[in-house]
Amino acid sequence: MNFFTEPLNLMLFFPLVGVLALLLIPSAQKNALRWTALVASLITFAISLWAFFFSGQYEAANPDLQLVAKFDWITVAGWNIQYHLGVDGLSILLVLLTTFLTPISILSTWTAVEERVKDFMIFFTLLEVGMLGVFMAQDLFLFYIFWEFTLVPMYFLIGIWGGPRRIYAAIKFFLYTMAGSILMLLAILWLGIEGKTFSVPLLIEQGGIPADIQWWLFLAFTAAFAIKVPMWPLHSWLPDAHVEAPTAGSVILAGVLLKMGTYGFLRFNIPLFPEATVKAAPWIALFATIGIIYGAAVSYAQSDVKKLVAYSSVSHLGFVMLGMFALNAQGISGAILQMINHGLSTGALFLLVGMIYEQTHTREIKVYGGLWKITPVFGSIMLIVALSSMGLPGLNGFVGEFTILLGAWGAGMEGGAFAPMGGVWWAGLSALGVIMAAIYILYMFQKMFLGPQGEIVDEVKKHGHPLRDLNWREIVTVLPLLIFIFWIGLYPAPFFDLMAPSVNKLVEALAAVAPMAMP
Amino acid sequence: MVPVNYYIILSAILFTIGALGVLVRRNPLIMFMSIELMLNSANLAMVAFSSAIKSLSGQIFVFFVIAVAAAEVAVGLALIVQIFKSRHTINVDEMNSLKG
Amino acid sequence: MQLSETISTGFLFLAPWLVFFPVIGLLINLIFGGRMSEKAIGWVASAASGAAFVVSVLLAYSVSAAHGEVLRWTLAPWMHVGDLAIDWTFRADSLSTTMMLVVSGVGTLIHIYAIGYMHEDVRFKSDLGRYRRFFVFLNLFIAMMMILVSGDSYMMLFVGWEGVGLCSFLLIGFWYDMDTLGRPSWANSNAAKKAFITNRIGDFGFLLAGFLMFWKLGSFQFDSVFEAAAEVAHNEPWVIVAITLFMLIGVAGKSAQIPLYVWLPDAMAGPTPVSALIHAATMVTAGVYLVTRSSELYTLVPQAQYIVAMVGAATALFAATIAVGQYDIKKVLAYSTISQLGFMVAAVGMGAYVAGMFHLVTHAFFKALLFLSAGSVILGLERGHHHLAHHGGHGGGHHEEVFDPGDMRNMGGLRKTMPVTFWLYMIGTLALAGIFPFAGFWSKDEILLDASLHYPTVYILLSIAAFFTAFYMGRQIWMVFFGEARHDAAAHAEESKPIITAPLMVLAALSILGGALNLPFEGFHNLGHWLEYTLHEVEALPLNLQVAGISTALALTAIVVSWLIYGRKPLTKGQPDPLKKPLGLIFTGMENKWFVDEGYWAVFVNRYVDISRFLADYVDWRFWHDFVHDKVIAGTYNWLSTIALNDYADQKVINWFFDGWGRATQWLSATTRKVQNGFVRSYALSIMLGVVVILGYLLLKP
Amino acid sequence: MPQPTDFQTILPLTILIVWACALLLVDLLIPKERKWITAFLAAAGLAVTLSFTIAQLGRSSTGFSGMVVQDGFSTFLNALQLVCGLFSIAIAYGYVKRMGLERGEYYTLLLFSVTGMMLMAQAADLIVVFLALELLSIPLYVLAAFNRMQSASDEAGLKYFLLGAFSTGFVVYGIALVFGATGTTNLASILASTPTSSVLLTIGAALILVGFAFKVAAVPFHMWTPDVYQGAPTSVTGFMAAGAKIAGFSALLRVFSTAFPALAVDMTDILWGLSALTMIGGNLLAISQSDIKRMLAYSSIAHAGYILMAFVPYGNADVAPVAIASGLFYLVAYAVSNFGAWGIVIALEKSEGKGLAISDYAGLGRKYPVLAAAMTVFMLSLIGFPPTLGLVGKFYLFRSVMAGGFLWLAIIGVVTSLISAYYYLRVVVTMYMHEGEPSVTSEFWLDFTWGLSALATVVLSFMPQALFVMASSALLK
Repeated sequence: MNFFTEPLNLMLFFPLVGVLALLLIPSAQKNALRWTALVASLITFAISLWAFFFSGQYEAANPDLQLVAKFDWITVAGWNIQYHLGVDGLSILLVLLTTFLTPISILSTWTAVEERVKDFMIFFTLLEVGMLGVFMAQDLFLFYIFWEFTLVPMYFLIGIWGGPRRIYAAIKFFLYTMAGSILMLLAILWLGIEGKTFSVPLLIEQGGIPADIQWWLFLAFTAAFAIKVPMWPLHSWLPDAHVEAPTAGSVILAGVLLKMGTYGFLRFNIPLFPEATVKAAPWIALFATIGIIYGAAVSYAQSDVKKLVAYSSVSHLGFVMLGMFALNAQGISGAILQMINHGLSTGALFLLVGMIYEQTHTREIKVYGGLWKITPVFGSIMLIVALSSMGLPGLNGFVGEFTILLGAWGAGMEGGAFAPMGGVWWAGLSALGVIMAAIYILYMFQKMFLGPQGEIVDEVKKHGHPLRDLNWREIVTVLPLLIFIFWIGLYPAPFFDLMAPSVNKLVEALAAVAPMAMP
Repeated sequence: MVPVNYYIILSAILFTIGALGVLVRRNPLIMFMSIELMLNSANLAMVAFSSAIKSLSGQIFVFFVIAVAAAEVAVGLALIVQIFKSRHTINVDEMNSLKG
Repeated sequence: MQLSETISTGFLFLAPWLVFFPVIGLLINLIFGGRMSEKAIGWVASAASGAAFVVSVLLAYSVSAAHGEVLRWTLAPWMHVGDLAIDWTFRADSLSTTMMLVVSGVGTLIHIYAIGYMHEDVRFKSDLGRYRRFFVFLNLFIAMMMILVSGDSYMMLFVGWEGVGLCSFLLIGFWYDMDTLGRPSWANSNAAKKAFITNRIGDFGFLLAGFLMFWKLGSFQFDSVFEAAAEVAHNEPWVIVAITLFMLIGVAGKSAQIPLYVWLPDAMAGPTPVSALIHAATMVTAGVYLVTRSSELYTLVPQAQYIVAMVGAATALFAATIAVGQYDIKKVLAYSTISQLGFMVAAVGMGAYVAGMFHLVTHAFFKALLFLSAGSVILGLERGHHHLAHHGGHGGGHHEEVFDPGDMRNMGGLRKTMPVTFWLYMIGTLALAGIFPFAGFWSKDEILLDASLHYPTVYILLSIAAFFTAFYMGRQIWMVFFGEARHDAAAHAEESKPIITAPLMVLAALSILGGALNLPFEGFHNLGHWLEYTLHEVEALPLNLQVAGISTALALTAIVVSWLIYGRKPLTKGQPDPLKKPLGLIFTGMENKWFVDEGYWAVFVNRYVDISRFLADYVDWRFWHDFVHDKVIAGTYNWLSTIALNDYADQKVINWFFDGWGRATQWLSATTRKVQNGFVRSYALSIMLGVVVILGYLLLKP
Repeated sequence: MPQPTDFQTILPLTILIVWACALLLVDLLIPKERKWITAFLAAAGLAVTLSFTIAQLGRSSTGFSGMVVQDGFSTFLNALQLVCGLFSIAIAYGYVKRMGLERGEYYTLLLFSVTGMMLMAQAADLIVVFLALELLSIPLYVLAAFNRMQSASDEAGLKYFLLGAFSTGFVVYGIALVFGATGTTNLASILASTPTSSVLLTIGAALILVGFAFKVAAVPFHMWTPDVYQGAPTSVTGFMAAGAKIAGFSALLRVFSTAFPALAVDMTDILWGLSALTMIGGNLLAISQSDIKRMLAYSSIAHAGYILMAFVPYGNADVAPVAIASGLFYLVAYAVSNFGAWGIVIALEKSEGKGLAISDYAGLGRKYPVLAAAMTVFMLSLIGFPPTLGLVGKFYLFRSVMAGGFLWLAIIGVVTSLISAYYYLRVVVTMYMHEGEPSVTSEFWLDFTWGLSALATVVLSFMPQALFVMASSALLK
């Protein structure tokens, strides 16, 4: 089969067409550059929709990898590296999230990025390739390439278009993430040497890694993924990266890049090292729970709104980790859904914060106040997004968090994954995060949108740019996110249906290897 | 017949002297002479071994070394002369303009 | 038979419209409201709520036509993951339709009232956008409340449960940029936040109950849960106890019971119709509804029931004492609400579900009446104040005193200026105080009767609470309507318009006649029979003259005492409360809500703030971010590179070696000069050292 | 007597050396202002030699009584050396003119040095190894000091010369000891012989190792590198950094795998230590450099450490072929990125040693986006980051090291890679995230070199298969 007629290849490499087009456009034509990037990402989104829903090639009921694009790549000297892409229920939503969030992020840069638009768009489009590759790659080597590659454009996005401490943040982001991935590299090499292949499905099929070695490999992979997630206490890069990153960067960082970590656990750690997974589950739960509570508590004490949202990510992703390592259908499904939810809600939060920042150039919460009156549309959208983030039933956040906590509670019962240590306490304590989320989110909303008018209102008026409400472009930017926030909240069935076969397969496989895992 | 070991010990001592000479002298000429001493100690060992095991290749090697050392001298002296011309000193301790 | 069944199922399809109508109403207002007139906005919202009421009536009819059979209508699946299956299923049975009727009925009346009430808001505070926002929220509330009462599973109930919490937040914080007196402040939004967060604490309990329920009872659907519960209660009774007690946390949050009641008084920051609808008549009774709905679980575990009853009774008494010491007309009613909710919770805790529900319904009538009347009073005072500002001597209004139209110390003598409101308020008061034959008498009596039979402690607590109830209501009547005006505004107060008083009259009628729903006489247990469809075991008690007599006597005594204190010699301007002196510290306690808020603040809130600041500033930032990462990790890194920069490792160390070694080997040197650093030579030394180390390793290697 | 087949074995070599000698004479006829002709002639010599070298692909022979061999290994490395030579001429072409160094000897010396490097890969006798070592080194001493106007260049030349000769002394003495122990200098015979004294043999081998370690700049024999790299004309540095290093490794490989596999027990430890020390030292010392040439010098030290990793399992018959192939692969990856990076250094360098501070790169990303992008690619490749050849190379390298059971070495390798990211990124940071007004010299051949290198670095990372096959088939038989 032809390389470029594979749907996944088409999807993965189409942004590169955009890059080529961008290279040909002179830097001065900013709008042309923006439109090109936007159109390229929209076409990529369209391709992803086509490939999964309209091409007839993807069967939602099939738990295995689909749309597989597999070519020999490096086959000398016992290498057996393949170019191997595939999507299944574990990754389909994340692929869609990526293609969905990219155009939105590009749209958000329309007026925010005026400097070096060409470079920005090129890096952004390249970033999309990297992210898609991470979610599609089924060969460890290929995965590693994409995994590391995503760092590069992101590094530039933070470092060039970021805030005052952008260089510090960019380097910290780069080194921190790389520190984790080098350990994963060693583990990948070990698997490649011992398994004689880098193909993930083959390695899973082969199995038979001794339990003690599984443990080390598990830890090595965990190092990479836990930093990316980031799991407490490895989150220190996140606030820096988020605060300094430009809006679009924050959106993609929170929306997709962090998910690469959680996805990594799901795709590699759990199926490749089932015994180690079962052994580690309560420990992961411990860290996840601490992360949930710690993130929420720290979030509350922030004076910088972006930092607040950044720490809230620590908390939210703690939920994802907790659910995933509950190792039951509810937990894992909830975790996947929560990845999407976090992408939508936190992505939207960063978008909105960016929109106001564009006008006020400050992220200090205390200078705001009473904005709802001045910018009612903005306030209302922010409210919905905030509520989604704190898990109000009927909005998307709740569906994810609820299934996660339900799964985690189940895992805490006799015979569950958390039973050896902690039991239902993890779910119980994590549920406190629900209260704490309300505390920091409401604090943020109150201090910015309620109460008496903040000083910033007069401040910006003095400079001749009185605060305005969202314009149409901005509304169009967040509206798709809002639609999904409601859709997932009210009718998540299509989303659960997409992931269910693969999740069930994973859970069954776990149950077969480690009977402990199933309650 | 002097045992081969004696030659080897002598050559080792010469080699050491040569090496230490490089370390303690500051005049590149003398340093270079020390290096020559090192090479020649090797030659001595080579010849000694060669005669001990009755193999000519060792002695051939010595010729190569002598020839190459001569070439080295040519290049080395040229360099030293050039430096002396531009700096009026050849003290290697004063050659520290290159450092990080 | 055939026909009626057809009709009943024919109406069932309307169940989702309970939610859809209000949602449509809010969407219309949200999208087109900007171009609609003020009146139109109000009427659209009221019509939406009214339509929901019509649907409720039709559903109630369907249920009765189906002889109490539970009717379900599944709209769509919601969460289906593994064994978990939750649908958007609406449930119509006698219990839920009762709640629907109350919610949409009272709700519609309050919508209509709000058309008039919020008009005043627009007039005085001139912000038209707010008017629209108000009705959007109000409709949203109705929708959420309908989800709460019509859900067929605990999780759908929970959607409404949290949804109404949200609406409560939005409406308490309706005037988010001011305090209750209209000054720019964070106060109102703080109150809103407090309500939401406190409710969330309760929801936390609800969630835990849910998790346990699912994993032990296998479902969230009411009937499946109840079915599974019996066996589990037999094998592992602690499970049911835990579920019910976790649920109690939720109940305490939503229905403002000890220890989570603290948000409700603050919730009075919202507009008065909100206080009436959400914080008196409907939302706060959700907890009572939940316990009633879970009656089959509670019945299984008497220990839990006892705890619920005690919490309710304690709350009833505790809140009643606080109400005595309040000056704000709405605050008194707020504490009264908490107290009455305590009655209801105590009732359902004792297993007297019908009594609880009965009181819930009548309370909705008379408390809504009271609140709305109080709103009318406040409006009257505001109008009077406004009148003064225009005609009075406050030249230019530079130094305008802050006037609190809700403070009873500013009132007095309103009987004359606001006669309609006065009479309506009287009816409400008598109903609340439990005076025969008002609605409150019958419902409260039923609770007391139940308590007297099984739970003497609860009975005593509730009786004392009932005494206090009558007392503080009497105090309020005397302070507000009798005596002389203690403020010019009260003297110039104006009666409200019919759009405000008309709904009040409907409520007043209901407050008078509401008792007829469930009279304690054979053949008149209408509500009891109606609910029996759902609750199965309903004890229909006859009137017990002894209990009724005692409670009536207590109430009358209380009113008389209040007259002695407040009515006989009316308060004058600036005079402290007459109880202050004789009661001393006790009154200070009551006045200051027994310092519970302060206690909570000191023990929980401030500690949480401290902890999170500590974690954020010290642990996460200074220690983890700055110290560990920037200092230790990055610092070590830079330190190493500084070494390199100064070439310690690359040159100095070697030179240092060289010096020492040079001295030791000076005898080798022909010269006696001090061996100096020489870079080339130090490089050579490095090579030499390398050789020595390698050879040494090879030779000495074991 | 030498047979025609003997010359066939060293045919490319012969052509090149004859060409070089001829060029020395021809150059006298070329007027001073038209020295570019010499450059083209030199390049043509290399190209012709390259074509003959490629023609040798797939063949193998020995010549001069086993003194020299020609096999897949030597062909691979010779081709690589010749390409490096071509690149060196390309980057020097405009540079020497600009710096006033345009003299014919430059190219001739370069050709001689390349000849030495090629001989290094073909040497099958310690005598030839020594000869080759000197043949490549002596022209380099001169080239390093080629800029007579600048004292730094003189100094670099002298330092290189003194230390090079010093280390040669060790090699020669080592050869003597090996000869003493085995009675032969032929690599294959050494393996076959029964040494009279294993201590002598071991020490001899160790001393030879020191000599090569000096050439490849392994810690602690690296200290000349920064000074010489910094002082020498940049075009020479680029050549040295790639060619001399490759030559050192090719001899090391040849000598140790052919002659001393029996010593693997001892040597593995030493190689392990050298490799680890070099990776750590090179990377740590590079961190604080503010001069791009010095930084790249330390980076080349660090890379010597990585390549040395491939030698550690040389005694393990199962792993050695793969390990060595990975080493060769990495040499290619390193050479390509290296030339690109030095090319860009040249593009920014001004006369009198200006334009060499890393801070001079500020604003490059904005003003010269393509150049900056290429530099970024080289930096990423040197870190070992996708999408570059450096990643594939490191992946291969670490894999073979782990397959050899040296997990800790691999860990040191990845950790030092992480450390290295910091200083390579600093260049990127400076280019893209600092404001500045850099000025760049644009010359066709220079741009061609870095452009081609950048392209190769990226494209080959996606299609490394051919290179893999070549590296694997270049194994020593």
